Amino acid sequence: MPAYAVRRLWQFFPTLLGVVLLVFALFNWVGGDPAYLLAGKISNPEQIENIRRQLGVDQPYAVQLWIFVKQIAGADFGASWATNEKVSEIIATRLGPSLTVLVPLLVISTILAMAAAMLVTYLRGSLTDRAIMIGCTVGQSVSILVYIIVAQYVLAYQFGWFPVQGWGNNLAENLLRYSALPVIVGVIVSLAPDIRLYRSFFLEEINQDYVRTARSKGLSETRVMWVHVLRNAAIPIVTNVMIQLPGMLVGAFLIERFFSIPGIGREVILAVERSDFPVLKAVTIYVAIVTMIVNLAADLLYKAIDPRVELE
Amino acid sequence: MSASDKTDALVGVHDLAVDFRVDETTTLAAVRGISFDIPRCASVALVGESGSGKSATALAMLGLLPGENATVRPGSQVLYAGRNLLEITPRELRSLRGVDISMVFQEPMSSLNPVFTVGFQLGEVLTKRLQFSRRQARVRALELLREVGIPEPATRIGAYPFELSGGQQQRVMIAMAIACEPKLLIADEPTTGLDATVQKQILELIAGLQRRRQMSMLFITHDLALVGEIADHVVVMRDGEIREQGSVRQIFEAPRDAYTRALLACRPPLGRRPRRLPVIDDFLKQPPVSVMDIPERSRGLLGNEEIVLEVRHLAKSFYLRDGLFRTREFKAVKDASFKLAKGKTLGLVGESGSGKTTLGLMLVRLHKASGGQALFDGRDLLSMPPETAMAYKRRIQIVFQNPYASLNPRFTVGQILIEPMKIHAIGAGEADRRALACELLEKVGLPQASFFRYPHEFSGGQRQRIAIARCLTMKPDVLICDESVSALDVSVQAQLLNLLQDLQDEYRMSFIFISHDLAVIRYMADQVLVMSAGEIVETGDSDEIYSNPRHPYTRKLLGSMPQAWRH
Amino acid sequence: MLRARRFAALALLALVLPLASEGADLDKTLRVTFPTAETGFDPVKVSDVYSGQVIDAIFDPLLTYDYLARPARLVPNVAETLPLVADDGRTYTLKIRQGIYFAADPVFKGVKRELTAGDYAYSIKRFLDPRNRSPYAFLFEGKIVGLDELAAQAKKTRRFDYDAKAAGLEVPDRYTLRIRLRRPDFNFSHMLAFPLVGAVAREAIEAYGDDTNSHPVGTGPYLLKRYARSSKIVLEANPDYRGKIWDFAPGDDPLDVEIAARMKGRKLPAIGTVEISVMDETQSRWLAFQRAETDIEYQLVEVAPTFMTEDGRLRPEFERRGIRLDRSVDPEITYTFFNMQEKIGDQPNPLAGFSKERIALRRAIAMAYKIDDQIRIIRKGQAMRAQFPIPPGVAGHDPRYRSSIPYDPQLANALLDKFQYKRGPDGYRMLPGGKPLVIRYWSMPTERDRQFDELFKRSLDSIGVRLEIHKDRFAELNKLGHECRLMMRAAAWIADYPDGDNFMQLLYGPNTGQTNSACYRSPEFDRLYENSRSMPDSAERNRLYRQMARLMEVHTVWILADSRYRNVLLQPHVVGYRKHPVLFSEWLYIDLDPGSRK
Amino acid sequence: MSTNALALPAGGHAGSRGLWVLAWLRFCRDRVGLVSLAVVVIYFAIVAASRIGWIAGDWSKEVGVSYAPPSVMGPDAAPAAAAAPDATAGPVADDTGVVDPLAEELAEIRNGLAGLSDSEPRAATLAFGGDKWGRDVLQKAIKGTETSLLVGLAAALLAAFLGTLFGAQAGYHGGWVDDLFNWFYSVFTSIPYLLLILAIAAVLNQKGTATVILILGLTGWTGIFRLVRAEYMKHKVREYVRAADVIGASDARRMFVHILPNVSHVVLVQISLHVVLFIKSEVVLSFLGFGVGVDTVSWGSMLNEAQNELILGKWWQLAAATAAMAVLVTAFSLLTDALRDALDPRIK
Repeated sequence: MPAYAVRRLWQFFPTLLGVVLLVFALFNWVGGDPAYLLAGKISNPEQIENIRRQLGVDQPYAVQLWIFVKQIAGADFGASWATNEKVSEIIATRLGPSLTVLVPLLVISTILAMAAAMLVTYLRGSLTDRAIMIGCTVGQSVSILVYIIVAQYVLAYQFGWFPVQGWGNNLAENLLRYSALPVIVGVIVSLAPDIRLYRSFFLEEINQDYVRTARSKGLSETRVMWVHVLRNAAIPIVTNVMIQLPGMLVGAFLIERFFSIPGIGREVILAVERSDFPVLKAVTIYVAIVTMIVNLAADLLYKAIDPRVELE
Repeated sequence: MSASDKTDALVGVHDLAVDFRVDETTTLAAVRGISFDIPRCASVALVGESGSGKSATALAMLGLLPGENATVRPGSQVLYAGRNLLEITPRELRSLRGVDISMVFQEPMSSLNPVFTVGFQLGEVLTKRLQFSRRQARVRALELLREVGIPEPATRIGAYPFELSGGQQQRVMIAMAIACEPKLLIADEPTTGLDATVQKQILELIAGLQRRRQMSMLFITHDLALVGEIADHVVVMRDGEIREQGSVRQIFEAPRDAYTRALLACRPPLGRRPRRLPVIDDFLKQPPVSVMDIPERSRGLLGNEEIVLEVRHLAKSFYLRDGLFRTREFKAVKDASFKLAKGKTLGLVGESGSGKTTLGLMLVRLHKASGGQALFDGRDLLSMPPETAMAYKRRIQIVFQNPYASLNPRFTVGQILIEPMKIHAIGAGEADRRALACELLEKVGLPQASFFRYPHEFSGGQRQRIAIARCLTMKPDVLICDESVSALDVSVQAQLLNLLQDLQDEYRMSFIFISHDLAVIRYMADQVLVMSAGEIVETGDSDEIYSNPRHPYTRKLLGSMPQAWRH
Repeated sequence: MLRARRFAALALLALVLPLASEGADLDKTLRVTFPTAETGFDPVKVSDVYSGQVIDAIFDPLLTYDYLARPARLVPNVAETLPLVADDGRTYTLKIRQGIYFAADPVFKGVKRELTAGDYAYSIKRFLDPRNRSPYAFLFEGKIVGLDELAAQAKKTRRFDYDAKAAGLEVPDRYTLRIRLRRPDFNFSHMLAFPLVGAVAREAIEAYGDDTNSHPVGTGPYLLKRYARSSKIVLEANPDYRGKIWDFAPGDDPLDVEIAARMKGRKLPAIGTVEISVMDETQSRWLAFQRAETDIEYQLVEVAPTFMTEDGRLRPEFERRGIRLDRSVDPEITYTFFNMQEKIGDQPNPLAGFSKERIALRRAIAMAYKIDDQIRIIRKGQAMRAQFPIPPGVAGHDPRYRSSIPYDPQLANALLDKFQYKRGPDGYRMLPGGKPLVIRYWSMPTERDRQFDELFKRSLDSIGVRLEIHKDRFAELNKLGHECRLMMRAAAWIADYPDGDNFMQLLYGPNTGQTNSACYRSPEFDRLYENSRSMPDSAERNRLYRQMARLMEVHTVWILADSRYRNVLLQPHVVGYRKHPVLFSEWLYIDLDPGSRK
Repeated sequence: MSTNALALPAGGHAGSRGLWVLAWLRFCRDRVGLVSLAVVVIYFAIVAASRIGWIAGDWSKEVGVSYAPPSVMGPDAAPAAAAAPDATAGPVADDTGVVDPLAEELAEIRNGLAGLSDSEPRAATLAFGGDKWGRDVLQKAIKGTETSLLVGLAAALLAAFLGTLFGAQAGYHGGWVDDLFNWFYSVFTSIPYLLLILAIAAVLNQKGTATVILILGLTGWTGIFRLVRAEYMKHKVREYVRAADVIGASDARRMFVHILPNVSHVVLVQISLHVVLFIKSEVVLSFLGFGVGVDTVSWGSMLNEAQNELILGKWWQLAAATAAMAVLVTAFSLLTDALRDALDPRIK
């Protein structure tokens, strides 16, 4: 097992190199010239030149790439061009709010989806199975934008069950009051696809021979489902959940913008609007590294759960 | 023992009928109303070819038929201890399963839950069904594992199923089945996927257990040879009906039903080698022909035949990654040398893992040889550059084992046959090629209309015929048959072997016949190579090897052949 | 002077005695919002108006504006009197009041730091330090004697020498500052009233180095209590603030009179805590205000019809809830400029030049522009049509002036026909020579700009002129604008200081490549502008401004569009609020009456 | 001397029934599948009609007053007046002494025109209401259907093409080819999907439908790549491919003539899956300002405009776009399920 982990880590670096090159190409080479963004209303060419020198964008590309690589190595991405706040600080402070919403969202939607998927598998072929599946499809077909707008307008404003938006300064308040509605909207949106996916995992297992063996041993149907089938289906489910996490960090930007949650997603959109490349580059690199680590962890977890997988 | 009265039979099956729903409109009657009894502490063999309904019968008895698309017709009865198992509540049926009646299945490799240890799955039966404490269950489990012949049970109990061999997994299944001292053990083709030697040990184990524990047993198989050693009573089934049932002696010595006789005859007999194997139809038409009066065919080499292919020191080793950088070398074929005479058949026999298939695949360049030469027309086939190899490719072909995977499902039979012609520019134009293809279909015994059909519309036997036709389009000098008949029913096997023999006689093709089935090898091969762990341990004329084998491994192999019935 | 220890006002401990400066009641919390995140609070590093609001509350410029006087009138702030302007507008001398201290900060190590004239000299120098790359460097660039030389020196040595003396920035004694200008400039006092020109303490700037954006230390009414970047900013009354009394003379507007009556004599700042939360989406801000989660809200253009009537009054259902409206016109103009240069990049510019048919084309486009749709639909009726390049509330504005370019698509079509802009087979007009006519219009990929794109497309379609829309990011558009490579683009300009010159310089020839985005070089116009520049605000200068405006219309350099109304909604308990045309924020001058809170 | 011909399987009739035909027969028995297929076909018909211009051709014409409510709700209380030409047509007296070069031409034209106004009357209400410019929301929804569906389809085909091509090469050849594509895949999937879209959109800054298709297609191929690669690895070792090798078929022939038909059903299911995914991504892209150009309309641009209209009480544009999209996406998803069940009925 350690041999596998070492080899996978060893594959880490070419991927990281690939990401760095792609990001550098996108932003430094094609991204255009930020100097005019910071030049303000009235600025003469000489001032523009000064800004370009300060930002280092007037250096030849090779030098800029070298600076970028050093930044990654030292995990110090300099300062944001717009607010010259330390980029590493930006990411550190925004990670908390993002996770405060994402972790409960992932946990709740996974548990609900697994329960629903097992129910549907147990009743497969019945009317309820059909109804739930069609319900999920319809649920999935409405854009997340509509869910957010309507949820905020109806649940927060008209019924007043939740604050319209906002973010407190202590975890308890944030978790219970402010991220309640965002989590609900997030769960509604992610429930449908998860149920369909987990249902296919369960169906895959229910037709295996060992289920027939378990039944031939006279075990009750519930034990067959909860012990034998669930244990096997849990493997793809767990790895699937883990793989979703990094993507969600940025993906939840719509929820963060509408509910004013100072998370990573919202910061990314702000950086795009302000063409704040250091922040965009840093977030991309950090999230890429997190994704790679999570993928490796998912693989190792897969091995831990499923003895069959011979990590050659 | 005719249909005895209801009282002393352990289980009485009366008018059992099972229908399978293929799709909304059509259903298939798998079992068409059969009745037989399973007496106490006696073993009954349920014999039939694939599609005869034998497995469906067993699954119906325990209510394990797949729920959605299988229905038991009303009026069917499975009487056990005065109750009809088909009508009792699911809870009551569940209480019987595993305790009164338990079952062992055909596919050992997939019948155990891959993510739980052997100990857990074995212990589960004891704790859940007999309310053993965890500690008692563990002790009992160790005893059971020792009883079914698992080496060092203490270490093996914590192992996962994939860490055991097929035979060992089947032993665990048996241990689980007998854990609660069942009255009836149903064994659904328990040894089919296993090697002959392992098969023999499992059969002896089951027979021993049945005698010692005074259990009754329902043994389901398609191989009549096994029945002779294990069953007291035999029930022969075909297309969902019972053709004949009786004591094992009566069935083997005085079979009344024509189909039973045909089944007995299709297996290549040990004593004789008839010119052509009798097929089912020979028995069904009147008057039934007796196997004895078919003239014999002589095998063996005279020593002066023209050599088509000479293989010298052929070797193949695979490199498996072991740890970070070390790689382990696994020698699949160590040092194989042999000569193949024109128009003759070279038999290659050995257990799985002996390297016989790898050897065959190397000759058609599907595996790159690690060493040695294969001289064909004076040129070394293996070291030839691809372009020149093209010309030689058409002269040496192969027929694979699995009929369902060797034909491209998306091609019509016509396209399958024309493809090689296109590649090697055989035949002038489209029409010419079609004619050639139809002629070949005739040759292998398929109607011309098959040209437009798709592989999924044919049976296993017919698909192998198409595969053979595909090889014939290129008129090969050498045809390698890699277990080509192993996956077929005995009756279909006979037809294929006759076809191959006819083709050899007509085209003077040389065969390399690879199989683990000693009876088939004995029938087909002129010369036999016995392989074990990558080495050729013995070569010689087929008759001579079977009569007095020299190498101990050959002797052990021959010993494990099931003796159908000694008169 | 007893050192007032500051107690953090824990909401739970009701009995805490607020020993803060007598005026501020820490329990009064004003909750406001920003529609987009702030950038920082270092006066020289910031250009967005939202960061400016916080800087306005933390720092003290030398002068400021009277809260109620319209148009805006300068009054002394930290200076004892308005500056003594000598030798024809070239020398400005000010005396600073004594006893004004910076807010307590660990940098001063417990010692009270008094504000001196040197602080202002240092603060002004910082604008030209290349390391700060200050967006507002233009306020002082090329104006103060000796300062530009210091800046050039700093560029070479990569370090600005703050100890070096600039001839134009004299500190004769601890509390006197004398500024010498290179050219006469009567508007320079406005520079000293600009909120970003507040005094900073050198020790604090040098101590916080790169992080000055999040550690502002000023002498103003508030200090930064808590700061969660781009999310929440909490300001608290500065205990060391010198304190102010509300006594402004109301004009004849009844609203002003009522405000003066209620607020006269109150100690300022009256509000103890200002809580600013950043909310990106309009719906979030509007719903938060309706549920009284925020006290003041003015960035609600898209949803204006829900609380405004057609004729600009608050809808009755909101008045019943005690919500009040403060409506004023922003000192800004929005316009669309035509590129006047013969060539854009290497391609000929169909809109350029002063020949009759080129002016006719520009005039036709100007007449076809659906200005009413812009006001009624995009601005939701919350804007006033701009007739004159200088908006109301700014010195030099002429309320009676009417633009000579009407909205008349029919007349525009006839004009184009007259000048041989014939229609091609697809209904779109061609250049007189028969070559295709394509007007390229540039805008940003935002939802707001998309509405303008649609409006322009429909306007030009009505006279058969083919419009091609190009999208690009804000930075790129600025760059292309500076290089005169944008053929046509919508722009806006808000007063930096309330004087007409700040607007007329947009058309001044030499400003091409900077603010003159139309790249309009008309010798006649430039001559008029240079004369006006050396005059203080007077009737004579206004006549020059009218001539310049008419000249611009005749050459049709711009399509002058509108000035937006600023509708500020106030919760019932907010008192004394009156939007000021130039001041960034009004938090210092208002109060919360708990009694009338719903 | 051939052995006797064996009887053909029961029910063998003249026309041969390939796997695709069999799949179609299985599909026809799935009622939900048929209904969703019908809905999708109707949508494609609408798209074709609107493409040719039969319907929703003049969606951009302003037919109603601004925010005209749906007819069922009756006209607005005070419909806003349409823009009329300025009353102050005519030269303006001033003391600036500046002469207008076009003075005579304008005077000439002015007395020629009777000053008639030509804007047609605007409807107070429309079938399903109007947007802020008074354009018919129903026609916009139809035109939006055309754009969104075409964007979804084109991007899905592009992604499928790339995914299949890369997947085939990687899965079939293995070795360093596989490693190269896997490296390319891991680089693309390490960057979160949204950030990738934003980065590419931010740099490919000329807008328009083609850009949206490019952005979605260039980032969406990874999902299909992974599946096709797995299928190719599975099929490469199947006996029918080995048989093809033995009879001398070249690598390319084996890859695209032999294996591809057996993998095509996976690609087909993936394409319909990605059409749905890209239709929803287009909405997000429009929200970020990288949607379709101004002269076209898509569900994304409609939803974006409608974003703030809900507060104004103008709910119909939001409802129209959401409904149209919901019906199509649901139908497409159910169709995908039915297709998958029909094509490989393993997990019934």
